[in-house]
Amino acid sequence: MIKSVQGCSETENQIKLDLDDKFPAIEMHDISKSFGAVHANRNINFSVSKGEIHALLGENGSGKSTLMNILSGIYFPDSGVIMQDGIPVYFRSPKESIKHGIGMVHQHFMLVEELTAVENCILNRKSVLVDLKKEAEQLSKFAHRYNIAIDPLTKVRKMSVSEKQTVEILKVLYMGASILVLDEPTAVLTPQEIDRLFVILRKMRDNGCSIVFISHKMNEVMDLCDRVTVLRKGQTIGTRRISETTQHELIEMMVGKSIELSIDRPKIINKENCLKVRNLTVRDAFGFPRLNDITFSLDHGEILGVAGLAGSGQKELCEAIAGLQKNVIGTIDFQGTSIMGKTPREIIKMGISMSFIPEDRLGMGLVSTMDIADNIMLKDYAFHSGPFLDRKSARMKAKEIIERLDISTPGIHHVVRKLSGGNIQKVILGREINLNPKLLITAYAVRGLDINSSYTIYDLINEQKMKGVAVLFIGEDLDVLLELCDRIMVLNSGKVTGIVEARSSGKEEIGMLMSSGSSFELDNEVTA
Amino acid sequence: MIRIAKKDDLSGLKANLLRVSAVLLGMIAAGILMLFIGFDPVVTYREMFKGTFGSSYGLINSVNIAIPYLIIALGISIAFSMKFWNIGAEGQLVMGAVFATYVTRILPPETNGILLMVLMALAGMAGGAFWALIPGLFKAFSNTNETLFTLMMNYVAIKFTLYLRSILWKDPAAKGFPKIASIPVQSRLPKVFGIHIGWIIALILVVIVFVLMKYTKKGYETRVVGASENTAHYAGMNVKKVLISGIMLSGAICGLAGMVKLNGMSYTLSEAIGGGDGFTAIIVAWLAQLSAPVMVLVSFLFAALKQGAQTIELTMKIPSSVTDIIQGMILFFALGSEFFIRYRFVLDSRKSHISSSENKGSSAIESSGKINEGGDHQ
Amino acid sequence: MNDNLIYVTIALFIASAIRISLPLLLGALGETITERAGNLNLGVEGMMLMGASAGFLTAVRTQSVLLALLAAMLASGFGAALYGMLTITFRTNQIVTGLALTIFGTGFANTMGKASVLGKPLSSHATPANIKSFFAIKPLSFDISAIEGKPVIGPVIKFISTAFLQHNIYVYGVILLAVLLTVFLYKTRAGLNLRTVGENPYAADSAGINVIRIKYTYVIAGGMLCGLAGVYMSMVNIGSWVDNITAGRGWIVVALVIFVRWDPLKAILGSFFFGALEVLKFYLDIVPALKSSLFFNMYFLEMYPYIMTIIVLVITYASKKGTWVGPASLSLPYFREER
Amino acid sequence: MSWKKVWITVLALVLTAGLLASCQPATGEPSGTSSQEQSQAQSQPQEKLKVGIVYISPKDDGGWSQAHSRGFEEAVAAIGADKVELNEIESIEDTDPAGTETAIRTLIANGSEIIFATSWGYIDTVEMLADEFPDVKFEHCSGYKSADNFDNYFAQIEQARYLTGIIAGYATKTDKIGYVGAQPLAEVVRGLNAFTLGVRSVNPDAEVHVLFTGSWFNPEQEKANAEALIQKGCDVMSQHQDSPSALIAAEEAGILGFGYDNPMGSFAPNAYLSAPIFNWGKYYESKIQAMIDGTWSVMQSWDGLETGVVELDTLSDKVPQEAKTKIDEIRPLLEEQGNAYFFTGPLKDNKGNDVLADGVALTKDEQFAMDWLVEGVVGELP
Repeated sequence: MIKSVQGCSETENQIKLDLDDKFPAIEMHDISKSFGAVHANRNINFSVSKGEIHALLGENGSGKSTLMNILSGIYFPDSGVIMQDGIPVYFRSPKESIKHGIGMVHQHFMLVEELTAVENCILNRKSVLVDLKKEAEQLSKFAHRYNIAIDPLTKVRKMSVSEKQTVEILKVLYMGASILVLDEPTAVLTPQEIDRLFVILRKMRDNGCSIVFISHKMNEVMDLCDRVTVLRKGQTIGTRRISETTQHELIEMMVGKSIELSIDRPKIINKENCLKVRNLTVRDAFGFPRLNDITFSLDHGEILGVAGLAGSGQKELCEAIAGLQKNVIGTIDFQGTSIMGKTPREIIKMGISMSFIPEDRLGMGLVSTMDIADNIMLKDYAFHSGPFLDRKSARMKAKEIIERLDISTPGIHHVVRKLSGGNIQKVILGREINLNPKLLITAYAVRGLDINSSYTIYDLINEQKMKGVAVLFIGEDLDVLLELCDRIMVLNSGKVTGIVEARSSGKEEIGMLMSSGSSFELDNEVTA
Repeated sequence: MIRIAKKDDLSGLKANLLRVSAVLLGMIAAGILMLFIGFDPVVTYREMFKGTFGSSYGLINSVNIAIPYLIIALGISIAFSMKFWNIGAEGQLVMGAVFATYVTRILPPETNGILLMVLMALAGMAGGAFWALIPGLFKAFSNTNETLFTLMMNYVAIKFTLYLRSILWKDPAAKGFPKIASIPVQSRLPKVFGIHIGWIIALILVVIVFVLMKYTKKGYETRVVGASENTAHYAGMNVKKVLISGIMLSGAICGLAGMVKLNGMSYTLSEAIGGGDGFTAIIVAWLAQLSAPVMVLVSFLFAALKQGAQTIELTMKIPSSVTDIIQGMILFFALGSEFFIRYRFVLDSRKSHISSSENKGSSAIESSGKINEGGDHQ
Repeated sequence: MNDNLIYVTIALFIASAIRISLPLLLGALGETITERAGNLNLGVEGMMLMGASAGFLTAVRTQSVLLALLAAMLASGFGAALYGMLTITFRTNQIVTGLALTIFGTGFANTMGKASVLGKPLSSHATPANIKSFFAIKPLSFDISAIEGKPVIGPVIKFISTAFLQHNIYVYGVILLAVLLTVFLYKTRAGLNLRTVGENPYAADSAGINVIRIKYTYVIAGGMLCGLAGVYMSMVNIGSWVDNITAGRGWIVVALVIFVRWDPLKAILGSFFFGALEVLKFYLDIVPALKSSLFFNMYFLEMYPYIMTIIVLVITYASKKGTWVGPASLSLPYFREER
Repeated sequence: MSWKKVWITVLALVLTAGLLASCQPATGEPSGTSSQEQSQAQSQPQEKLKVGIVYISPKDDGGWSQAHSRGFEEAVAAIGADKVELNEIESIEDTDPAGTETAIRTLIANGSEIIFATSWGYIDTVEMLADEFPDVKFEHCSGYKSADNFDNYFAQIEQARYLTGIIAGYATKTDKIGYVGAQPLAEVVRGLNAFTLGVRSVNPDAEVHVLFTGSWFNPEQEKANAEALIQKGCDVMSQHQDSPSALIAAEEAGILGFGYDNPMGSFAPNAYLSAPIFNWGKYYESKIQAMIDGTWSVMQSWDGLETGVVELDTLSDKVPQEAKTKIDEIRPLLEEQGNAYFFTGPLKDNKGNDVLADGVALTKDEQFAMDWLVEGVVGELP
């Protein structure tokens, strides 16, 4: 079974594509993997042919990365079989995976910053000595075949993000990969850089490589790929040929079929302005704009939904309002006063409450090693007088929240880490609501929750709305957004592509706004 | 082939039993090593036990040794709970003693004893806090590696004290012997039950640190910062401020240990005043999982080992270095046991592989045979 | 004081700094490769002691240089292997494990030092004569009496000869080792792999490098070099066995590795510099102004290695973002599935 | 397998092992002298006098502590191992009062009735504990304090040093003699001055170059100091340290050297001349016997060559003949006059000041407070 896998570049004869998958390069059958209580993959089936670009489409957290980490030998599946050329193979380490010609370009680059590009590319070679100059020449020559131009003797640390990615791709190719997995490669690139990347990828396909292209950007998938497999919540939804599917169908597969929700949507007449955001721009550590000149306003008693594919700037928006972002330009007025430059604590004290459920549900907003009661007081512990913690009221609040949100836990002193995901989220949201905020920002509040729990949370949010609280609701599920919110703001790559009235809009319209490459104004009111 | 996999954490009781078993296993392993060297481990352990618990002197001595361990471990635990790896306790202790000595040098020798003690304690805490603040500031503002920084600070403090003893503060009355004049007699810590009141100070500190970490805002912030800086930011904490004040507090307690050693046992400052307690205490704090009450137990255990070491040196002519071997072995096992609380070894999961794929069509079943044949290729 | 004496004194000063710094250099080389693999081993003192005692005992018993060096490497390698097993496989905290190794190593060495060899306690033996004479061979020493008297060239040759050519083969061997390690680190595949593991074990792993094996290899090899440093102290620099013979040298080694920023080539100069600070006090006679200065008293001189290390540390971290601050994965455990 | 099973198994194993081990008779270990002593101690449980001893360095350090240890062994041999038991704790830094106190308390806890503290720096701790334990007798070596149950003792090692000075004076060719000193305090200064006077009595041109290590026992520093002195041109090496390192340095450099405390010929067969040595056996025997007899008293003993507590080691064949002759001539005078033979005026210090008028001898107190270097010493007190 040991066979030398040739780098795709060396394949002389281009293999004619067969989209019916008669020549699968890799098949993954019934792959399951869980991390503690989180089921990242549940019986996933997936296969990729020789000489195709196969998109793996799905929202963040749908299990794409986990699946590909299994393929590249980083994770070991709990169950399932991987077959190469019809023979089951085992990857206990990336080393074995590479030997089988599988190379992965990770979202967080697997590059050694302190080394030069060429050093990064020759890590798995066998020779005793390293002649960098010679190696660099060879690498340049190799890169030339894919029209890649890099300076092999530059340290990776000094490169731009796109250059780093190029090195990462080159590294994997140079190591002899014929099956290439790219984990959201375009997330960090500018449109021009994306175009250049696509040229390279197509060239690779033409040379006979198989490429798995992980993304959640519809237009890219339509543009580049031959086939697409959609994942949702750790399960395979289906595989389509690009030529035989539509963007519509794919979006539906990604976000789920429409379901009858019937969420109450009371309308509040008394419209007093709560939040005004003008020309807000947020840049990341590399100077890349994550939020680009966005403007909107939010009234008391209103729910403003924020729609958009993951990573479109939702997190930055939340953090900018909560005072957690650096490099913020623009103005944010809360009830008429600017909150720019205020400390997070001052902002909390003013009545702005923010909760953000990250993918792992534990990274932010909770201290996983502490119990529920201790987590409940995270935001307001400082507002009681005296040096001591007010555990008594925290305990009471905890009990109240557990009861109200129906959190299943042995007690208020249960360590948060040991709760299930849904219950963890309820703790966070319960805490935020308990602060009696005037502005409630909640992101992905129902991420991973079952229907019943989700409804509890919708009811809670509506309850807040009725009390006159302004709610900024960042969600994934378009149906929910359409039924719950008063208005919906659509973000796309850090820009507002539209703000629509939820009552008079449809999924298609929002879906288009979410995935379109360029932003366009709608006739609907765009509040400034 | 063996893999390592995470498992659900053991319950508190099971985890503690595992830890206790690890200590016992460490003793057995050290015993086997002793057999090789040519000492009877059973007799050795028995004599060590007798040396510590066999007489009130032995007990008193053990408590004397345990006092600085406990106080320093308490101080370290505060820094460690913020993931600030303060291994500079030895230096902070020495600087505490230096500052405390300085008080006796500027005040008239007949100053009231209690006043002296209070001032010396305050000075000691200031000294320790100052010595911890230096790496603390650099950690907070330029993220300088505190492990290496605090380690170096130890030796700066020790060499500086050596200089004080040999030249600047050399006592002219000591007939040329380079020593610093002893602290005034009235500033010696009084004794209760035959042990200087350092033990009371230590126990009060246990309560204070326990309450501080568990029931005050300060301690809460410290723990949150240690668990996740992101979350701390999110909750509106000033992470730098929390970090720096926590580090200073940690140093202050270590500095107080210096004052207690000075006023309780040494009565004169020398560079040997730390005597390595600052390093032992790191291990004490770590093994106690940073829990203040558990530290009482662990520090006494370590003190008992040390006291036992001197006893076997006397009665059995066994070099006291043998206890270092025992201590090291126990540490190795205790440290290793934490792994088994969080992880488990898994034999290659081929079996589960096959069984789970049995009901998924014939191809998987057919392939299972091949897996066994070809699974080992590398 | 006449000029002639001054330059001879300076030459002698250099020579003795080189001699005393040798164990520092050896230890630093060992700790460098250990830390380059991402493992901060604070057990250097313990490992040096283990090597010092086991090696000296073997030297006395077998009268063989080779066996003594081998024994030293085995003993300290054993200590390093224990540390490696705990930190690499069991993922214990590297700092605490290193301290534990220091305790264990000290106990191991001092207990072994109580052993009775050839009817006498180990401490009443001096290094056997044949081993001593082996280390007395000065391979680069040559007779300069013919040119010594000549103007200009004579004193220069004398200076070079006195300062640099009067050392034993081991000294040159270790300096050569430092050079070779530099070549190894920067010019060979294995060195590249080592640096990769220390910087980013995940990247190394994904490139097919066996991270665990590399970590074990260099932790143990590093420990062995520390053992060689220890046995050099007992067998050559001191020439007898006493408890705690390394007297804190292990901690200076830890400082030195940071001071030279994990570079074997710089370690040659760095260790010489630290050694020079240590012997400087004997040579201050020629500059009376310094001798009476507060900052050149022996206690301050002993303090400087640590202060300078701190300064290097501070400058490195304070300089602009992207400056290399040592192996990026230093003191972090590695677990493939835990990210 | 569940964890419950694992730990129950482990625990059971541990308990069984512990039980089995504790049933086993304690005398089972045949290896090593230590366990033989152990079993001997157990087979004869009758009352023995327990003598507690604290050493600054390992008792087999080849120097100071070994000299004491040798003395105690001789005393035990003379009195009988059935009457005396030695309780020894070694490697207690005398700059660490807390460690010293713990050690001495352990000795007392273990039943020691008399404590010998064999280093200068223990002085304050011993004074304090003597006050706290009036029933325990304390003997402190090389200090000056005393009380009802607290004696100090030392020996006039300077006399032997003076004789080694004579040897050095004859043996040197460069007229530069090295001297590695420990702490710059009276005990060391006294020895250095006596040595220098010995040198200058036969070789008025010779200089004694001194370097202090600042500690009693630091082999590496000692050797480094010696090497520095050798590089300065010294061709004879003397020392006041607790280890043979300076002598080893002399051996390696191919020059001559002296030991101290103990016969040290084995460390340097080619360099060794002789050594001023202590024979504490007689003194320890008398004091321990006095304890058994109940006649212990404070004596502040300070004897010299005449009692043999201080001795010059057998002269090696490297010692020049004229030195041997001279020593035979001087020795009776030393035995008769003690330190006064050389510590009598006129004496100048090495800065050219007159410190002692003609014919005046230094008193014991003056000798115990000596803080000046005699003419001929190159170096200064830090």
